Amino acid sequence: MFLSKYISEVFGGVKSLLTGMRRTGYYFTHHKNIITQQYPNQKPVLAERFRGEVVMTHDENNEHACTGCTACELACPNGTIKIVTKFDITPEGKKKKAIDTFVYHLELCTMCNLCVDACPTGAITMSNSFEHSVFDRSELTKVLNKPGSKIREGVE
Amino acid sequence: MGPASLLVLIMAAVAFSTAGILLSKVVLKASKNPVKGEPYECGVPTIGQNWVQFNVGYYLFALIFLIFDVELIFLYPWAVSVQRLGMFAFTEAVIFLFILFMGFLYAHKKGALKWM
Amino acid sequence: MTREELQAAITNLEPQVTFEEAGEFLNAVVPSELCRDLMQALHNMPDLSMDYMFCLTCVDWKTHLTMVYHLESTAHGHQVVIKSQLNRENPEIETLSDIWRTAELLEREVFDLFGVRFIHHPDLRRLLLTDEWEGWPMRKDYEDPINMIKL
Amino acid sequence: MEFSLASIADSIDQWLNAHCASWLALTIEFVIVGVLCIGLFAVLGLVLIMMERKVSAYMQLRLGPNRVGPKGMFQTVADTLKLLVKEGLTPAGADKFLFNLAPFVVMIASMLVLAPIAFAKDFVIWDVNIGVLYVSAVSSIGVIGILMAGWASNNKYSLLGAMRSGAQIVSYELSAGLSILTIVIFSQDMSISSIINSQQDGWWIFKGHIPVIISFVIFIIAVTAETNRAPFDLAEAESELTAGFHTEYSGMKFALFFLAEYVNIFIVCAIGATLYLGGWMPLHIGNWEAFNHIMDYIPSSVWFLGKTFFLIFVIMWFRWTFPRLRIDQLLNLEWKYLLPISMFNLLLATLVAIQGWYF
Amino acid sequence: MLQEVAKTDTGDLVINVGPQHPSTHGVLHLVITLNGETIKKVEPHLGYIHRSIEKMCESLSYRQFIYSTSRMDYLSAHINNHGCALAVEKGLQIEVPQRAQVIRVLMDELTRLASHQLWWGALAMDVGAITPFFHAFRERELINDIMEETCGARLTMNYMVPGGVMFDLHPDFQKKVKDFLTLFKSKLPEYDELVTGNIIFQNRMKNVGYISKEDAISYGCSGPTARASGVSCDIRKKYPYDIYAQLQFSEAIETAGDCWGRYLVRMEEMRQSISIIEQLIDNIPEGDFVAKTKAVLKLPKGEFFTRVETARGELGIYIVSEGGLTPYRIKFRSPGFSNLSALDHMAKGQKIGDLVAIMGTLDLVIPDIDR
Repeated sequence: MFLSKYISEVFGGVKSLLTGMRRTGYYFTHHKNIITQQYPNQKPVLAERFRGEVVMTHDENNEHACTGCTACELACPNGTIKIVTKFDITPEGKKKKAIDTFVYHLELCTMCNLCVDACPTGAITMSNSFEHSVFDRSELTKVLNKPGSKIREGVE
Repeated sequence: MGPASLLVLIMAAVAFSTAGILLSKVVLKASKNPVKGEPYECGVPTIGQNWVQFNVGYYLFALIFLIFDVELIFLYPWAVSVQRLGMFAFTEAVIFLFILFMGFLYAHKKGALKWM
Repeated sequence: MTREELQAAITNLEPQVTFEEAGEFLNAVVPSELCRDLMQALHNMPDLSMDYMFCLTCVDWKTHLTMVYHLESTAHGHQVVIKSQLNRENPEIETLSDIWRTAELLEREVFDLFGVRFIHHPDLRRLLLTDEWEGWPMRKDYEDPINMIKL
Repeated sequence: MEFSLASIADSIDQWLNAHCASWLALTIEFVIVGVLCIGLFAVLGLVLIMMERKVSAYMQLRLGPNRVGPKGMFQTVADTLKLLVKEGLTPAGADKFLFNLAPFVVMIASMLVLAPIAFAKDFVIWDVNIGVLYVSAVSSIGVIGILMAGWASNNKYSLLGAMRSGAQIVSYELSAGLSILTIVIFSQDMSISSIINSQQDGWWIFKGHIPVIISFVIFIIAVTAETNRAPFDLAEAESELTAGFHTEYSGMKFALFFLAEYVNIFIVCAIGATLYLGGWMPLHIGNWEAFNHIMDYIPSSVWFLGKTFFLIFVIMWFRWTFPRLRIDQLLNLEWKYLLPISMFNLLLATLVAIQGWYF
Repeated sequence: MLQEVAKTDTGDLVINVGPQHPSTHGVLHLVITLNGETIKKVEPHLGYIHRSIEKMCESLSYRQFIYSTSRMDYLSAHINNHGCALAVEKGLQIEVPQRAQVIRVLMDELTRLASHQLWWGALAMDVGAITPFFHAFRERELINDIMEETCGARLTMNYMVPGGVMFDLHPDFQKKVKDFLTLFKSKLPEYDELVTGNIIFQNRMKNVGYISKEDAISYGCSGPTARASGVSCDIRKKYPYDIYAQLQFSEAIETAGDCWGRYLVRMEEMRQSISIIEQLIDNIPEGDFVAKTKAVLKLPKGEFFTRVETARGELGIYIVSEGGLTPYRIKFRSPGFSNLSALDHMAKGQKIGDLVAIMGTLDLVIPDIDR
């Protein structure tokens, strides 16, 4: 009684170990299952929606759609965005608010997408770039509007 | 080669180890820092004594091992000549191993083989 | 047990309890010195058997602190919220860590962040912050010019 | 003349004796042996660590090292260089003498076991006539080094690791010894060369059938435990004791422990191959003359290394498949299962041997 | 006799396990008192990654604070966000569109699967088998890819917003999820072969870290930890939110109360999650993915308590609102915190090796505990 239990215990144990070894042995001999991606040589395929950093889209005329309404600045939970506005004089002689600089602190950003969601004109989007490492963190503070750019006609 | 080879092997081991350690001493420029001397304990200072009086349970294993290992040594000459001696040696071994096994069972019952 | 029955049962246990109408749970406010006795009864009464404390916290109301205990009975499925007001200068309340074991760490957390002293707590020390930390960070008037960044 | 290590050794010996005084020839031979052993150590370290990495990588759906050199072959060399330029720290409160002595003890222990191993036909450093007894005696010296290292480090993890490995190694010594005895019963001799010669017409694992297979399994389990390999790596269980007995070791001293571990694996697998798989003996099947003849053409050293590396692979396979045992389960396994079974198996083997029920 | 000698001779060893330790999965710091190898006391020292999320949330608006909860229990980020969104919706009485509810539940269950996969690999690694960790990640990466495609991030998605979800599902979502499920169902038997059936693993789990039903309740355990002791505490069943009430799934309950029980509960939960996803994946209703909400959310004065079932247990979100733009006080009742409080009780009298097994089966996520 005791002996048969003992023997079945030993055999059951050995069998369970062999099952595991068969599984690892299978992967040892089947190299096509290898999932390693060799990163710098093999760039990952990122999804279209992947949130890497906030960018402002500029068209070919170096125009963007940012009105400087600061909706994104208000929506941002971390104070990542700072908008400096100025007043442009329209041809009619009226003063019109516009952005001077759109400062974006990438080092504070958590890629939560709330600013993009809040933007009424679709001026900012999330880009796919994810390789953000730099040697000096001050390089992570970016100005998103390109020099000399101005607001696209008709965007209010 | 005779027993002298053991000396050669010991010397080779010592030479290899010393060479490695010395070489690293030569290559390396070490800086002095009291923090380097702290024992590693997951990054926080050690609490209490490191060298405590240890549970006696640990030493029981050494004792039991000693007993069994000496018995094992007795079996070696027996094993060499068992085929020549035939059934007599077998009966002898049965008795010997039976006594050994009894001792083993005794130790087991007394809980000497339980880890503390 | 329905809300009314619960209310009646609690009033029966402790007549000094007042009830707040709002909220999804039954909110009972009890004076802090009676809190422990009521809790003990809530835990031990077979038809109440509030054996599961799923939340213990504190709210700083600037004028006073309020301990908030969320209790539930795993057997009967009813929940109740017990509140107890403490003064801000010297907040003290009896510990519940021997009634609900989970309260031990939660009370340490509340002590750490609000400075509420739990009487007879077995090991009342800072939990999340370092031992030499000064002040009670979760209070509304807490100021830390170095670590708190105003956006 | 076909390739054979023994003939090379012989011709060197003859050439030296012809050209030098006999004492000088002997000294030179000693130096050559020493250098060869050191070389073997270094090469084994590099090869086995590389092998371990590749085996683990393939089992874990990874590629393993593949940047340094062709297919990452020089990764271990790079790591050795890294260890070389790392500082060997000694903790402030440590017992400095024992702390520095421990790696030497471990190295000497594993070096000494090389002596009776037959690497090829007639190619052995010292064919001592009590070979297997010598092996089991000397191989347990290593535990003293581990205990020393753990105790001297003045670190709690090290101490616990050392105590664990002490209990573990001495326990598994017993069943390893008993399984070696099984082969001694069959071959009626303790010297390694005569054990190999007794397997001329077939390896013991085939000739001795049931009792030898049981003892082979027990032997593999016991030596895995004795070399502190997973699933018995309790002395350095990294998820419990961070690094066990060598927590405080760094730089070259750590490298020596590391190297000794791998050399020990090689040694125990070499012993296993010698006892059960015929050492350098080629595979012969009954009277298939043609087949046996082809097998004879493969040099004996290749046979030996092939068998040894097969066993090493099996032990690595264990490591990358199984979870670690708990210390009390580990001792339970030894005292409740392996030891009684191997005692019983010894009697079975005796019976089989006396009655001549083996081939 | 020998044992008595062993017992009287005590040399207690106090060891720090963590904050830099391979098996604490982060920066948990435990001070354990040992006699030989037997644990006499485990004392957690917390706060190494305490960021005071509760205090931070007091200065964030109701739209903004949701993102920060992803950083608590990062392995069930979706479910945390879901709970917060539910709390805000409860306060504002927003009716969430059916489609959004289904998407949320799908995402929750995928998150649960991913979390349990990581747990499985990490547990196996804790008890010394390293290979399963990589096998678990093979499948987990596929879930992450699905998440990335729809939500735009792999770990801290911030996909839930008050009233629904941030984007609509990616067009490939259904196909990818189905492919994943087919694959995962073929890989689950491998998990069993490699770990569940393994005798060493079973011995490491069985009769280790026992906690009785009463103690589990008293210690406030929730999730798989409590369910392994026989406490029926699945919030998805008890207080169903979104469309859980309409779904067919069973609550995984074991009565063993030890590590093995917790292991089985989580394995069963994976199967249940698969079945939930299968029920929903072909029946995603058309419609809006987010309800129309005001640009600025203001919760009415009052207290709101929401409970959701994360991968680790019950997450409670207690919001006290004064009617302003930001919550007056937020308390997160995190499952890991309560589960951790039972660690000392479970580990007492066990070996060091058991401690890591217990921590593995509790599935502690340290940011969840420290917050």
